[in-house]
Amino acid sequence: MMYRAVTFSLLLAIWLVFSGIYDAFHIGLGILSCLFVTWISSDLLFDDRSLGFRARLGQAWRLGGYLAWLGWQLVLSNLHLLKLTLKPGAMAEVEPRITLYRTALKSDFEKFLLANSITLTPGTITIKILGDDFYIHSISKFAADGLDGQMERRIAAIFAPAGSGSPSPSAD
Amino acid sequence: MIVAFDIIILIFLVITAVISLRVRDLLGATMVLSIYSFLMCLLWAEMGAVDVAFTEAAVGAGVSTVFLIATIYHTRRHSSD
Amino acid sequence: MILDLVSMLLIAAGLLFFVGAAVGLVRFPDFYTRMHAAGKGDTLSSLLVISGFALHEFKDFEGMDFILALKLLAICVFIMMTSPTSTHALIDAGYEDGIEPVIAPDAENVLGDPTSRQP
Amino acid sequence: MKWIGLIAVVLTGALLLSAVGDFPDFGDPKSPANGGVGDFSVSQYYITHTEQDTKVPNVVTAVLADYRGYDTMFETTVIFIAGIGIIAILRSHPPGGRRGPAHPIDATVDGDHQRIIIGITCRIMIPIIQIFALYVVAHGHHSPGGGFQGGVMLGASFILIGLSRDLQAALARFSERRFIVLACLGVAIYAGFGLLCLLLERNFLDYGVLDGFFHTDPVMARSHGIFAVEVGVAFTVTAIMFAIYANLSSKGRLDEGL
Repeated sequence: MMYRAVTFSLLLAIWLVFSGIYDAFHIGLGILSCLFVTWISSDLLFDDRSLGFRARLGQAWRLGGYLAWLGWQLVLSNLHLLKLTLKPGAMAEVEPRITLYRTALKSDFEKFLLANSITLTPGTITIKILGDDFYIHSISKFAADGLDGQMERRIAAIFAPAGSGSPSPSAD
Repeated sequence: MIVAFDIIILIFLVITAVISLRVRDLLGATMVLSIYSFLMCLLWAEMGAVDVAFTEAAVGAGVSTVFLIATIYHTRRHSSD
Repeated sequence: MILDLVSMLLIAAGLLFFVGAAVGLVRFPDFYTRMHAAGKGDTLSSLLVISGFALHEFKDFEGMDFILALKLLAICVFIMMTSPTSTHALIDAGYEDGIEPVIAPDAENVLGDPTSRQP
Repeated sequence: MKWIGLIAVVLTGALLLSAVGDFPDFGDPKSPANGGVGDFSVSQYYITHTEQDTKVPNVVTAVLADYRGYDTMFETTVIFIAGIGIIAILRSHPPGGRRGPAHPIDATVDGDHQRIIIGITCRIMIPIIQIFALYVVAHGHHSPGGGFQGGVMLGASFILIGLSRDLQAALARFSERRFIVLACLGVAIYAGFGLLCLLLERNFLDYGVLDGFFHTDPVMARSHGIFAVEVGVAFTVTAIMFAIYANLSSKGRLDEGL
């Protein structure tokens, strides 16, 4: 029930941002639409529902910080790519390879975040995930060396429960 | 309304139309057709017909591509001519 | 005035990254490396151009300007989410289709031959 | 045979190209569409009178659903008939048993990446796509959009469920019974509002007479009438888009999809 309410309010916030017309008629339509979408697909937005609201809020806050860091990594990624493409002679640095990266992250959402972050950061794209193994295509040796555990530690820190020390496997 | 922009889009429209007719691989032809739809959407948006452009983006470039791929998936992928 | 300048700078930087992506798409040796150019060049340059637009519209600090900026921010978030996914989907589809990757001489392909399918 | 086709294409193309020369210039104020024949012009009337006639800022929506409402009603009907035709041609039951079980993605062959990366992205995007589609339907008065575009996007969100998981997951939300009922309901809403006007002794689809029904003045009643009709269009288009996908992707068996 709590998750339904959270879904509803998130959708209503999106509606209010999109709408821009704040009279009773349109906001009423918005509430109706949000109720409809909550009814038809509320199970899609959040998968795991064991966590409380307060823990979720903390996760969302840390996720925002992580996204800011990721944005900076994205800039670095593109600078690296720009150097490879436009600098004369830099084509020799293009040494594509496929590497294996083993993760300790457990839940699907953490793996999803890690895979997409790898795809966004310098010169690496996730090709496949088989269990805990990520198969990653890197464009150069520099890019492949960038895959140390730093990103994984940051993601694990997002979903670590505040009280206990052990990383939570059930976060989503 | 920028004439140079119009002309570029129209040239690409003709190119994509011819390619989508000539390609033997029907999946490739579908993708080129979706590019054609998207260019059409750009042209309409640029001429000021935003409603029509919106429809073209949703129907032409989005859903009809899915329908064509679903059809090709259950039939042959290569055309005979 | 300053906002205009910053927005112009952002859009110019975005276009520069677009150029990098386009050149990389032509110059890189195989399908997989080209996906690097296409997938990443697109993301950051779209983000930069869109944030440039947002700043450009953000002239006289009215309520509607905030709404417009929020809408553009929403587009940025959607691009951040969907772009890596589509890059991954394309590169995985290419691998499943059996496209041979170019591998540097000092490295080995841990995933194995794409035509044999099973690593 | 190919040569006959080529001759036909070249002849038609030459005719069309020769007709292009007779077109008025782009934006010509004296062309029949803009200046009208004599001193009466339809487009001038639409541009100057839409706001006071219907209180709808978007002229395109007013023309589509009010001034030319008859045309749009049959467009909706054409979509409805197309969908029903596809269902009638393709729909079949598998021999022995109504419906096979859903096939889960084989993780040992394909890996977990489809479930994790594509599945989670689609899961997060689908409610947002749905709310955006409903926004497009509801704001057809003020911004580009309306029943057709919003309906297509709402249908596409269900198609996305069918693509990212399997068809059964989509059918669990939007079953066959539901989409056929919804498609009929959409056309019925459109035609029903037209008939309601007819019952109140005015012309078909003349929404101004519905002021008592909506509890507003006749001008706002036209605005609300346009909205109601757009909702009907959205229902039909949503249902038909998903119906076409479901039947095409499973050869009409509605079992596993692509």
